[in-house]
Amino acid sequence: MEINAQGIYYKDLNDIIRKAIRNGEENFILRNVNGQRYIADGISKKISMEVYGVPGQDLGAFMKGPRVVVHGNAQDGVGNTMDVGKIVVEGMAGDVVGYGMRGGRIHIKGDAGYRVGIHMKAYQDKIPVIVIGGKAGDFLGEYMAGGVIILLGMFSQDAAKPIAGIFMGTGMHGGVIYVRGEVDPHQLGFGLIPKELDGEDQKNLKIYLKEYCDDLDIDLRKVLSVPFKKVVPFSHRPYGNMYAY
Amino acid sequence: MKKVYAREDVCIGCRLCEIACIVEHSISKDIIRAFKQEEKRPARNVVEECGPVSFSVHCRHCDEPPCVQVCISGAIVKDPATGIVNHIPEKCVGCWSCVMACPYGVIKRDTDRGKVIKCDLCPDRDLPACVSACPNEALLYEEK
Amino acid sequence: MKSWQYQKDISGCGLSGIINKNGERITGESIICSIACQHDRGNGLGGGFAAYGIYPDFKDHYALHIMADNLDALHAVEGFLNQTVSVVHQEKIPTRPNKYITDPPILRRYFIEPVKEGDRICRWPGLSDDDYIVRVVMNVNRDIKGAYIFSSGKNMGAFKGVGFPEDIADFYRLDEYSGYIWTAHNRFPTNTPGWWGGAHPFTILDWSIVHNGEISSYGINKRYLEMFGYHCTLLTDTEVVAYLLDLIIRRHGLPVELACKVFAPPFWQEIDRMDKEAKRLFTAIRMVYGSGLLNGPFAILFAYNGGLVGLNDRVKLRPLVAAVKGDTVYMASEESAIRAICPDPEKVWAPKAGEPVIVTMDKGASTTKKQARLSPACAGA
Amino acid sequence: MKYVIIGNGVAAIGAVEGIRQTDRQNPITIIAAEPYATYGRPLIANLLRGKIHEADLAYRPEVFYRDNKVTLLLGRTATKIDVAARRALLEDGDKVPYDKLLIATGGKPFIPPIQGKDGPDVYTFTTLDDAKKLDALVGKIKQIVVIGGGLIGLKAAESLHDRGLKVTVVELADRILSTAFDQTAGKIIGNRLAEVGIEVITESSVKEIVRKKDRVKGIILNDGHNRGCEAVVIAIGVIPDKDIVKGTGIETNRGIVVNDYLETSVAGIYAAGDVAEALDLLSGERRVVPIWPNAYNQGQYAGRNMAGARVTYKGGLPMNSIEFYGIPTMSMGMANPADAGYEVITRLIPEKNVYRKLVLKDGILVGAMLIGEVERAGILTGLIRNRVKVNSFKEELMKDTLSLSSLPGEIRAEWLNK
Amino acid sequence: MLHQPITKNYHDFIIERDPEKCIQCQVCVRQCSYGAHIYNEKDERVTEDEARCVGCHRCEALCPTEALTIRRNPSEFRENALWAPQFIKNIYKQADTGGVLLTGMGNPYPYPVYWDRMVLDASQVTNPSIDPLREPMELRTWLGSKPDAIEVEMKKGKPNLTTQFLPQLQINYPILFSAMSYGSINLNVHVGLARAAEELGILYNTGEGGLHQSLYKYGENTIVQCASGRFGVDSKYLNAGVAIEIKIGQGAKPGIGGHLPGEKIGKEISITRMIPEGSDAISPAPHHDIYSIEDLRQLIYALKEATDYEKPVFVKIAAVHNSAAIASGIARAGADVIAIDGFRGGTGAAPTMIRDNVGIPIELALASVDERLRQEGIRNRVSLLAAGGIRCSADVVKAIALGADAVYIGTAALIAVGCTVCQRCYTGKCPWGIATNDPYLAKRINPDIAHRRLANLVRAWGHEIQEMLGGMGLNAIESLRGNREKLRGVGLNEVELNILGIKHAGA
Repeated sequence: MEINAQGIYYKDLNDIIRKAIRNGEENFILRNVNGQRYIADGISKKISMEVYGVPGQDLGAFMKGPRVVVHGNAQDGVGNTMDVGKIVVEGMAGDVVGYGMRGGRIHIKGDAGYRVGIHMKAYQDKIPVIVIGGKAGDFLGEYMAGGVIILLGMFSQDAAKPIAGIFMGTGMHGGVIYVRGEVDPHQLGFGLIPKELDGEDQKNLKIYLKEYCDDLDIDLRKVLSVPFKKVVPFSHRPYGNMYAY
Repeated sequence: MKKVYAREDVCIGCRLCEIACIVEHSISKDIIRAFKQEEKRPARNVVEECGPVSFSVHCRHCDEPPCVQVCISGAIVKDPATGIVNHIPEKCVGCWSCVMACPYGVIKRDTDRGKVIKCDLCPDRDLPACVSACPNEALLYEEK
Repeated sequence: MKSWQYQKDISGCGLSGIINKNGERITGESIICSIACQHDRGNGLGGGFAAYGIYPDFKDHYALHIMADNLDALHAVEGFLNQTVSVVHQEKIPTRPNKYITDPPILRRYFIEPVKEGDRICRWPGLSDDDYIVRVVMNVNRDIKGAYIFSSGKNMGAFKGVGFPEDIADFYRLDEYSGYIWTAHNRFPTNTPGWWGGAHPFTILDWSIVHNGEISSYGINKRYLEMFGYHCTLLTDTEVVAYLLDLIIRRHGLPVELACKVFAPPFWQEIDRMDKEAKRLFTAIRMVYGSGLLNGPFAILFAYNGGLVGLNDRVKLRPLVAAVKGDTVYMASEESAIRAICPDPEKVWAPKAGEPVIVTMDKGASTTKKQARLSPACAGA
Repeated sequence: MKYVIIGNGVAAIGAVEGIRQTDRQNPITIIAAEPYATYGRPLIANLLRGKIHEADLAYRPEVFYRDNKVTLLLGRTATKIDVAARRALLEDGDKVPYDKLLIATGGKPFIPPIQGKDGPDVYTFTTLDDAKKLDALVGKIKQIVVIGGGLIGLKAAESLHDRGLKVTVVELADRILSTAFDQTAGKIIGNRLAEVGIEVITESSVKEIVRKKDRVKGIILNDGHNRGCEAVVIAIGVIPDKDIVKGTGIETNRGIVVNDYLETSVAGIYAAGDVAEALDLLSGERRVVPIWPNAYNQGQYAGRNMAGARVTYKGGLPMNSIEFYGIPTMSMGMANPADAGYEVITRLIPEKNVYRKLVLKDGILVGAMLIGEVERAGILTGLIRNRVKVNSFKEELMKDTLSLSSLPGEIRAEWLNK
Repeated sequence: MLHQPITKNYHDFIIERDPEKCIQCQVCVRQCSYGAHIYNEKDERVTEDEARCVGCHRCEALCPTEALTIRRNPSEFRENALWAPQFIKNIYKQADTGGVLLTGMGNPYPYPVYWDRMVLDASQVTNPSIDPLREPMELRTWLGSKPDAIEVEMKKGKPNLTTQFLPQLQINYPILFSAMSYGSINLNVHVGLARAAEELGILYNTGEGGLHQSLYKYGENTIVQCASGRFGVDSKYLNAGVAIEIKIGQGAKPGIGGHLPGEKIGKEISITRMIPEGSDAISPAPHHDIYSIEDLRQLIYALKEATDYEKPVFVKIAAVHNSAAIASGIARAGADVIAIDGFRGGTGAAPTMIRDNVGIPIELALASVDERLRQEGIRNRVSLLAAGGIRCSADVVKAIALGADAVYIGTAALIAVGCTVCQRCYTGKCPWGIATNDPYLAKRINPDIAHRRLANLVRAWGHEIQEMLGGMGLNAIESLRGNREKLRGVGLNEVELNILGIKHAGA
């Protein structure tokens, strides 16, 4: 189903989509999207959606199944608390991507904003993964409790900028952040240090990146041509000693 | 090896180290039972007080322990692995040679039993009882 | 009321701003379209605009926009103005009826010059023109009940009220104005509804400010400004930003980029890593202007005749997106608000926390160019 | 590298422990004339007295020899050393090759030429076998005479008395324990022994052991007095048992002369214990001081040197601790100064059997004797050993509350931080 | 003697000893410096003389079997709203001795504690609270006189600062250890304070007793005090720290000098104070070179001259009725920092009547001083320290919101190292080893433990301050300073609200 979203208020647009899904529609193409919020929000079916334009806030929030491809930039709150499914952004993404994400994949080709992957967490067999092809802002993976963030720094529009902002992984108590190339330790949150990858890391990284490269038509070999560093929590209870009982 | 070192400058002369030692080496390991129901044994350290000066003396577990050298019954042996100078009461005949030899005067006569008594660094504990009992960290258990 | 009893109002919002560095004037339709695209960031309790280059005929006079609850208040203002300044021209601010805009106050504008020393009566001798006008504004706003000067710069004006911004624009007939800088604000206030003065932008002289977020440091920002003669009477936190701009840039002479560093200074850990000179400078800024730090989430756009500046708080708790196309620079809370009026920008980016986007007018740009550019079709609303 | 030790006393144990500090691998052979693993030799008195059993005598646990890779040749006597071939020759003709050899044969009882000494019913008291023989007498005889009021003699007397025999001790000197004690001390202990019923005759010697049908019936003292008895224990003292070095060229004097590393005049051969004439700490001379701690210490230093460590033996300090019927006694160092060039301080409380004596030379403590009160006596030993100047606080040392707090702060700090 | 003096009958505490638990170990006997526990050799039993008990709880704390409980003596006078027991007991004491009543620590009377009448704000929805565990939360504070504005010139396209600053002190927490002299407390406590200050990146204050030789190495974290007695003050001392504090007054005893009796002037104190052993150390009530505000300026600049203008000069005053005007004068006299000490501030010794009746609460003094300095537009010219009865991190936050740059803690610091506020510091027999120089008692303070506990305390408060700041949506302490919006009064009347410059809760 193809929808021209131009001038359609977000609520009306999402109504159309929900109705179509109820009627068995599984494939959507949305054209001329500009700022409509909550696209694919809370949808629990394995639908496919192609978005042309700039979707608004909370794209794919709480979603549990769909595959959404954005042919352009996305705004803030992509994949908020999402559970299952995939969001591919061919351009840049805004702040707070994948907040509290419990599963699924978010693949961003370009830069991402602040607090990406904040408090994402793995649960049971679900391992959320965010791959950022460009650079990230401050607080990447802040109080991350599980899952994987991969930061490539390759497709940024700002060559001069460091690969990530400051306070990366602050309060992290689970999960792992892989960074292509080097991380300056001063960018990391308290108690964290960049570490070398082990065999298991290499294996998983390759699996995640293969899928990412396939989605975005990127040469995997080129991505893997530079060694990665990882950031993992120094403790599962990094603040355990802070309290007086 | 780790030994108990006493800090004279902050020893407050409370003698809780002695009490802890007695409790630790009692049968019940319960302070009130140890003092009220069991036969009282001396502590294995010596707290000395002289005016404002006070400090606790503990077996140094010497490298060349005079007590081991003089012991006629083989009741005092230095464990080559741990460095601890151990006393085996069953073998002690109460000749007091070790009392005579110990330059720290820290081997005591338990005259009721006719045997000596000495510090064993509390084999059942990570930290000797005296050290953990000291309220002012005047006893340090460390390698120097 | 004791000065400390003034209470700030708090609000979350959407912003948009446009500047043409070359001075080409843009009609109001563009900014209206852009802010309307962010309709859902507001709640209909406040909308407002600032426009620069709109009064070419009176460009050397201070344009006072005044709202008054009643004629008594208006007369009191006029009486005060007659005693303190000379009014060159005055008129109603043109409006058109809009069904969503109810209960507007009396709206007037006055083009004035301060009374120079040696002229008739000079209320406060020794002050510069700008300081003199600040004094006039502060006195009216503090002392005359029911009246409020909400714009006081030259060749610019603020237009604001209770309603969604697109309705406010319609009410003020902003489609009929054209300016080389526009800012707009869609407001979501939470505790003082229906107060026209509380809408953004806030202005003093030609400083105008629109703000998304909350200034948690308001209490000290206000007390700090009071030491320098500013009175924060408008029941909103954003007001302090306008006055801080006036104090720090105009009166203390700090460059705009350093003023931004007062509002969103680097963290000590960043300062500690700077070279010696920079460290000295930023330490000094934090020591001296600590009370001017804007703490809490904010994205602000502030404009003056010379440019437009966008700035985030130092941990980027509110969004801001910028884009460029040719001589025109756009800034908004959401990218879609830019794309709504500029679908194919040359560059789109999200500024870093605490790093201002400063766009100044090109040298030699004429701000009186008459040609108005057409706005593209508005896609969002 | 093969280590061989002749003798299985405390010096031998010291040597094994010394060797094993450095060398944990190479084999050690001990040639022991006695058929027993090393036992606490002084404990034979306790055994005889009935306070302990034979099993309690072991000086080291059973596993000691195995754990230390020691081959123990029990009941085998070495008779000769073939220096050139580097081997010890055994009585049974076996040859034990060595690279390093320790002679730790100890001492043997000195038997003076008393008439009637040869024959049955005359005993010595230095070995477990001696003790066993005496033990066998208990119940069979009623009276016994001990010749010699030294340590061994008195311990034998005490043990036999406790087992129900009537005991008479005959001592040549004017007091018992004449080497360690002075008259005051001797008197206190003498009185105590008399109190329990042991007869002590001083300033006297046995002229003859009277026999009838070869069996002992009594003794006659040199003043003509006599005592009836059924057995005699001769406990005059021990002399170094150095027979084995005959013909080796190893230098001997009273004992086998050793250098600061306990090595004899023949390289690779060491001597330690009661057989050796080693450094005496206080006098700085070499002499035989046949006491237990010296034997252990010398053995240990010899062992360390044998294994390649180059450690200097700092010298032994004479000391003895014995308790007589509830009165503990100790003497350390030069408790009985030879001449008047010493400062002597004493304190006597006769009614409590308490006596304390300090001997100073140039302000340095060189000897001490403690009767009755012995708590923390080791502090004095330490002061003697470390040659501490004690003039300024000697009064403190005289108190029964002897403590380290009597010591000046600096000395104490160093003392305690070891 | 069958008869007991009435003072003995009406003693303050009773000592309960559980015979089931007491093992006669005599730890209590050895620990009680007042002799309240007695070992009876004949009976081999520990007994007590309760009249001697000061309620310090040392014995209770050290008793290995928890056999001891110290309780308030329930023996009560007939109820009388006017003649409360302490008045009666005080009269007994004075009738016995004819002396001035002496006491220690701060004012214990139930005057309103305004900290407890003010509540703090927190963010909900309209702005996010900030998580201080993970996001930056800056407490760094600079003390010193600041200009109103800075000047920059552009050099090679980069702004360059041209303004010259007066000396500034960087502190990592808005908490300093207040002046407590060597003499009033012992060297072990000073060592603990100095080391903790060093570790924390804050400052401690020597008090007026000079600076012990062994503490010169902590100069980077030391404020040296210059009080009326000028003990131990020479040019080396003045240059030893990073700041100099002129003590005009102390919250616990405004208008009163100090007196360390000669028997407490032992060798080390004598050397440190630069006075003979055994002679009284008397601090006059006023500085006799300061009889007026212009004299204060004279001393401030004398000190600045002596230290080459490198050290900020603090002036500490007791909070009194006219503090606001006095503070304005002090600011204009050239002080870099003004410390105001409220009447709940502690002391080693003070006449009871003074401590309990002279001075005003710090909250009111602080609010009025900050407001006055702002009204006069000179708030930037000085930093403000609040002192006197700061008990917890919330008090610190409230003080800063009222306008303080930082606070001084004294009593809280001593409590951290063991003080139980028994108020008998003046006896020199402090059983906790704090307010005493008796070598037997002083070693009860292990400087290592004192250091650790003090550092822990300030760090813990730091965390809590960060939590509260974060809750208010602030991530830098300067946004709290003077931010009275963050405070609301509870149960305060209009006058009090006015002085504090805050609204009532709910408004």
